[in-house]
Amino acid sequence: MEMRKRIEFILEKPFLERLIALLDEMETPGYTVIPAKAGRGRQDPWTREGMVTDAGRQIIVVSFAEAGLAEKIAQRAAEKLGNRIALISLTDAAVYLPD
Amino acid sequence: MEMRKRIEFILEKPFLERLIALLDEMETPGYTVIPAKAGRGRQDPWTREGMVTDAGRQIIVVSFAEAGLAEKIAQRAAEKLGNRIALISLTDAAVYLPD
Amino acid sequence: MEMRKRIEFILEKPFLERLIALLDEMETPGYTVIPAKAGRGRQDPWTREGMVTDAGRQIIVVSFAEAGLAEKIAQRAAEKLGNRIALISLTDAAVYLPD
Amino acid sequence: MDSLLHLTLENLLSPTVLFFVLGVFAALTRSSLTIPEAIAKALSIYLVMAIGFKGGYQVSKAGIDLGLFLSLLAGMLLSFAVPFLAFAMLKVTTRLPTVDAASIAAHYGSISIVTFLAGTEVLKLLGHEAEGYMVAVAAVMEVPAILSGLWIAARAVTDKSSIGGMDNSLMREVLLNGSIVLLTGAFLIGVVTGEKGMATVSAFIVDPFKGVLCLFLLDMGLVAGRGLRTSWKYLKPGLLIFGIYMPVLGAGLGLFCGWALGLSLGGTVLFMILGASASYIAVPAAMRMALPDSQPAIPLALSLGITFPFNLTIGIPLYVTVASRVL
Amino acid sequence: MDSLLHLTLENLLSPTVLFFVLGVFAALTRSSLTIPEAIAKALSIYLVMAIGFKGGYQVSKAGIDLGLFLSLLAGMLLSFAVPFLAFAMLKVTTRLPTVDAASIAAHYGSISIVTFLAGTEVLKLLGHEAEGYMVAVAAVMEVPAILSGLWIAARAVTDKSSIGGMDNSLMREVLLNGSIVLLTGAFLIGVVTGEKGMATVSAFIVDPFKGVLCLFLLDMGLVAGRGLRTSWKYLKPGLLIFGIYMPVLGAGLGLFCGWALGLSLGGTVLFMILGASASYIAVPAAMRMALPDSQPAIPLALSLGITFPFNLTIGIPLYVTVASRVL
Amino acid sequence: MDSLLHLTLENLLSPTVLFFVLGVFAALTRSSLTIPEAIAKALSIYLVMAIGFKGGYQVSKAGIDLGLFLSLLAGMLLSFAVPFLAFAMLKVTTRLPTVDAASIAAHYGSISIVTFLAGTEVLKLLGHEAEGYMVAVAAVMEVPAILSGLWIAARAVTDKSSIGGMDNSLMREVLLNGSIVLLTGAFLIGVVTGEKGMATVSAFIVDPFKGVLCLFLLDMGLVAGRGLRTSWKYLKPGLLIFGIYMPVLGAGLGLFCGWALGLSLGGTVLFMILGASASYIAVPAAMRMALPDSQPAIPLALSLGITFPFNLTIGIPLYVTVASRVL
Ligand SMILES: Nc1ncnc2c1ncn2[C@@H]1O[C@H](COP(=O)(O)O)[C@@H](O)[C@H]1O
Ligand SMILES: Nc1ncnc2c1ncn2[C@@H]1O[C@H](COP(=O)(O)O)[C@@H](O)[C@H]1O
Ligand SMILES: Nc1ncnc2c1ncn2[C@@H]1O[C@H](COP(=O)(O)O)[C@@H](O)[C@H]1O
Ligand code: NA
Ligand code: NA
Ligand code: NA
Repeated sequence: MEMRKRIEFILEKPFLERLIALLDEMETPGYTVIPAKAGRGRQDPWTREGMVTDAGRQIIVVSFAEAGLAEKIAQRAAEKLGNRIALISLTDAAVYLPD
Repeated sequence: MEMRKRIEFILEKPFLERLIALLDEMETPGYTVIPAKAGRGRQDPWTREGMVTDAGRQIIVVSFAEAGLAEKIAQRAAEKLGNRIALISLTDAAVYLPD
Repeated sequence: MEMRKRIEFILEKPFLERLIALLDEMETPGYTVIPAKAGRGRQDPWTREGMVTDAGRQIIVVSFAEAGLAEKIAQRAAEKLGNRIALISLTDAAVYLPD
Repeated sequence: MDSLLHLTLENLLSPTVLFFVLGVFAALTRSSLTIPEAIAKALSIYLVMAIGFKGGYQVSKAGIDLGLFLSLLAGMLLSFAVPFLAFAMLKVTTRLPTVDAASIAAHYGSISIVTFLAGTEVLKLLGHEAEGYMVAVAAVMEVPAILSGLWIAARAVTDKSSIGGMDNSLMREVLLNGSIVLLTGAFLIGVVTGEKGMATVSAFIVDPFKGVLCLFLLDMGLVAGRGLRTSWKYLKPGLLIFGIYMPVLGAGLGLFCGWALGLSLGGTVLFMILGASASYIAVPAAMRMALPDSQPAIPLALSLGITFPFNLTIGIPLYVTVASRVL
Repeated sequence: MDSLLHLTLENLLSPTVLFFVLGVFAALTRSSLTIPEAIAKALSIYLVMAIGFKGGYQVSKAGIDLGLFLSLLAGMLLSFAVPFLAFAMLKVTTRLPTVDAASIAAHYGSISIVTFLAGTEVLKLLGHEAEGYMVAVAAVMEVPAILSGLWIAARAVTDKSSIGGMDNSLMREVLLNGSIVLLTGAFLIGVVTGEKGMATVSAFIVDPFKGVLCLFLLDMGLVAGRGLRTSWKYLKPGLLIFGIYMPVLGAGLGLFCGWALGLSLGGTVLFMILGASASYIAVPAAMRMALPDSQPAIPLALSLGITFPFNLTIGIPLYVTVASRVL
Repeated sequence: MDSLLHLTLENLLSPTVLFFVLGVFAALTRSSLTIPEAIAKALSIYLVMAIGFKGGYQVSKAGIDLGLFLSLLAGMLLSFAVPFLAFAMLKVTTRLPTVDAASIAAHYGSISIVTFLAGTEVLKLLGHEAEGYMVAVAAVMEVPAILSGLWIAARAVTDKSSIGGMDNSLMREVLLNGSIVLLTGAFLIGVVTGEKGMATVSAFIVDPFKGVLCLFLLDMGLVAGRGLRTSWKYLKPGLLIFGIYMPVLGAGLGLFCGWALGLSLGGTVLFMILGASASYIAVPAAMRMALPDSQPAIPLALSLGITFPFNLTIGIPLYVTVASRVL
């Protein structure tokens, strides 16, 4: 059991590839992409029902990483994705590492 | 980077609209709806496979808000949705606010 | 409002039934299964797009439980599922228990 | 009696019923066979769209007459009335909490569109086409039942806090429920576009219809079997039997409606099926909101796990046989 | 004028348009009717695959000629040119930020494949089949518009930081966009397999086509209605009118192309529709990446909520009528 | 040789193969073209249901005879035997860990229903219909291969902790696997309902079948291409060649079965295809549970990325040609 940070990105789907490229580049140990169905922020509510285009939808990316790396990732992502595109959060988590 | 609360609702789908109305009414800065596929609580296990009706399924709503507001929201939601309908949790999270 | 642990499993889908059996056996108060769409770890990236087989995909299981039980569950699951199959994490969460 | 047996056997050996049985078998043996949720929803959208359009098309050919309006009225009344009967039976024969009895009653006042579809197919095989507007009758039989159920609950339940009541979102859920809007909309489009419209879409909504129904019934079998597995414990004998005699009672009332309205044999049978079947799609969600203290698993297991298979296998042939005798 | 009225009325009462209207109605009344995302995507994949294959099949029969290449060229030019016109109109008639105007301009230079499909069906009903290669023209009209939009933004926007620019993933998104690859691929497969291939798949891609289109238009109606509800506030009068006159201008340019190339009436009308329609699938995602400071809701509401219904209901009959007069 | 070439070319230019190629192309160029997971599952459910039902229908016409039982037995034996051969080849020609070799062996003992479908279509085009019960043979060829694979692993792997073993959920996964239950169930329904049943559902499961197969092969191409992109590094030359000669060896064993059983040309070719093809749907999940220390990516990349395309493009015509010579 070790302490890690759980980074959670709620970000616009069209930017997913860019975020993943960033995560790969920073040698994040891993990430998992989770779907989102609907939401609201400062802008209008959105929902995926019946939608074909990827624009205007959010997707969630979760990544567990060591505190130092996690903060660097969050920082870089916030800079690179800039305004309006991602909500980035860090939570403390104890991880039972597989093997 | 600022400290926020991550509120997570696991609630019955038919009540989603009511929860969203509550969140809107309390001027929550935002929320995101995440699908759930199966589960179990005190009642029977459920799964979405092949289901058409919305009854008997859960859905997840995540919202990041300031601690004070978050607690008020959780309180109000627990009162309004009452028993058996929602599991509400609060976690500390550091948020990198997009501008 | 009570303090709980939020256990989050990111595990290979084929082992979901085994994990659920374990959770049931240990009398976990409940769990919720959340889909995942894509990811990367030490092994190759995966994605669900167009896939039919369950092999090579991850799924997420979230369970809120008291600290003591939660740690026991995490421990047992880590032992039983062994290497390469699950990423198990524990986070502190305040839960507003329904009734 | 002989023809009933014959008809029942024939029905039991139709692909539709057998695919349902396959689904139940797969669920009970805990096979990994499942149909994705999005597909189940798409199948039900397809079926509702197709049956609505076909009904409208038939009305466009037959013309709109008084029978249509009288049937709509009768359907609404039936849907209002059945919950009272169901509630009374449940209070007398079971020890269910009042709020659960009211919820079940609402389910039985409403209808199952898939049972209706299966009935249509059986009738078509037998050469008894029904009035096209029976589809519209099906569409109006959801809301009154829910209102009855709520009214019963409001009167009979003492702890008023357990009644969520009729707020805006519930009202919308009930009145503008997806399947009602689609059924009614497709019906009207069928009426308006008539022969021409049918020529446009028949290769999509007529030809593959029965095959799609088989696939959907496979899914319904999976869901019903799974429901039975987890909810069997709630189905005490009194409730179980209710799941079988209640559709027969409902069919009886439907028979009366069909007879009184002078409907064709096909139309009467469909009226019986509407009376006999119980909702497991729209009403469960609505009752969950309206009566949050009721246990949603019970009506679902009962209507989908007992009444639906009963109607599908034995009920429909029974109603056809009875109606042929009476009319 | 009389025939235009007649044609418009006929079109308004076709199942395709009526299902679209049903969708809009359901969305505006906040009905719970929805079509799952996976199904919407599957329907669009089906339609793109079918229209691509059919176009290729027609080319395999007619043979490849110079007209094909000239039409491709003309389509690209049109797609390059329209954004400049659109941008100019927007800058003159609205107070939109430059980056939003550039984004909208790119949307209008590109095309809506569903409008194209609806046009094909209307033409088929009227007995005016178009050149099969018009499908290929549709496929080449997405990329140039995006490039134009970016070029306009790069020149006109002063704060360069708001331009995401053309990185690898965006370039791929634009050039190897799923619907372009599928449309082109299916077209080529249609060309290569010809008569034999068509015999293999026609029961899947030809017969049920119109019915599937109805279902997809129901969904588009739902999405458009929902978009209008949430985004109505952005649609200031100047923008709203743009959503109606811009397709007419685009159709005019398309008419010129069709006439100059000596296309058939059907081909000319399709060229007009390509000019008139605006993208709401591929371009929004690309522009979101390229111009992250633009508001994605505005072009979507405009192209799907105003221009698409306009083209579907009034535009197509209008273009047919005008083209018949001119050619 | 000439006819083989001709047949191969014809096959390569069929819509099914070309849509597969389109999928591979789209995946390798990293196009955004994808088919939603729910749709991919629905397509495979449709195909399995259709092929099962059609096989049953053919048996209902031909009658059940000894050939059916002997073929089932032969299929099981083949499925038991192939993993031993495959394992031996892998141990001799590659340096794969034993547990991975055992897992791959199980995949090759099992079958690919999509390859089977593609074979059926080719045979139909050539006018060689096969025995309907070959579908049932396909259904029994999954389980024995998994058992063989486990048995091999249990004997050959020294570190026993890496063998998950056969617990209840795995046993169920293997025996009551969704596609086996559906294939067998639909087969039995086809047998029972015969001509009448076929009349009911043929517009759904027969007419659009090939078109749906094209769409599914497009998806398989996407998945195979993506798998090749990420897993190419595991496919060392020895393994790569295994992916091509192993199907040929399996086909040889299948040829022997078909010949010994006195099957028709079509039946023999299908037996060859069953021997030649490797699973990429049910077996991967089962082996993942049974042998958690094996790397799931390797057998998947091999069976879907190498053997499947080989069979689809060159293998099937080759098997047809060889069988025509031999029988
Ligand atoms: N405070 C929040 N909590 C959870 N999700 C949020 C929050 N703010 C924004 N989001 C999500 O991010 C999307 C875009 O937010 P915005 O850019 O503020 O409109 C919203 O539609 C939500 O899905
Ligand atoms: N302790 C828990 N942890 C995670 N999810 C839970 C928990 N308890 C309940 N749930 C979810 O909430 C649903 C309803 O719970 P219940 O009302 O207790 O039957 C369950 O089916 C789960 O999906
Ligand atoms: N650090 C991590 N954070 C989030 N998800 C992870 C992480 N590591 C692994 N995963 C998920 O678990 C899957 C298997 O990981 P692995 O076994 O390391 O290849 C990955 O594809 C991810 O979906
Ligand atoms: Na009823
Ligand atoms: Na355009
Ligand atoms: Na094999």
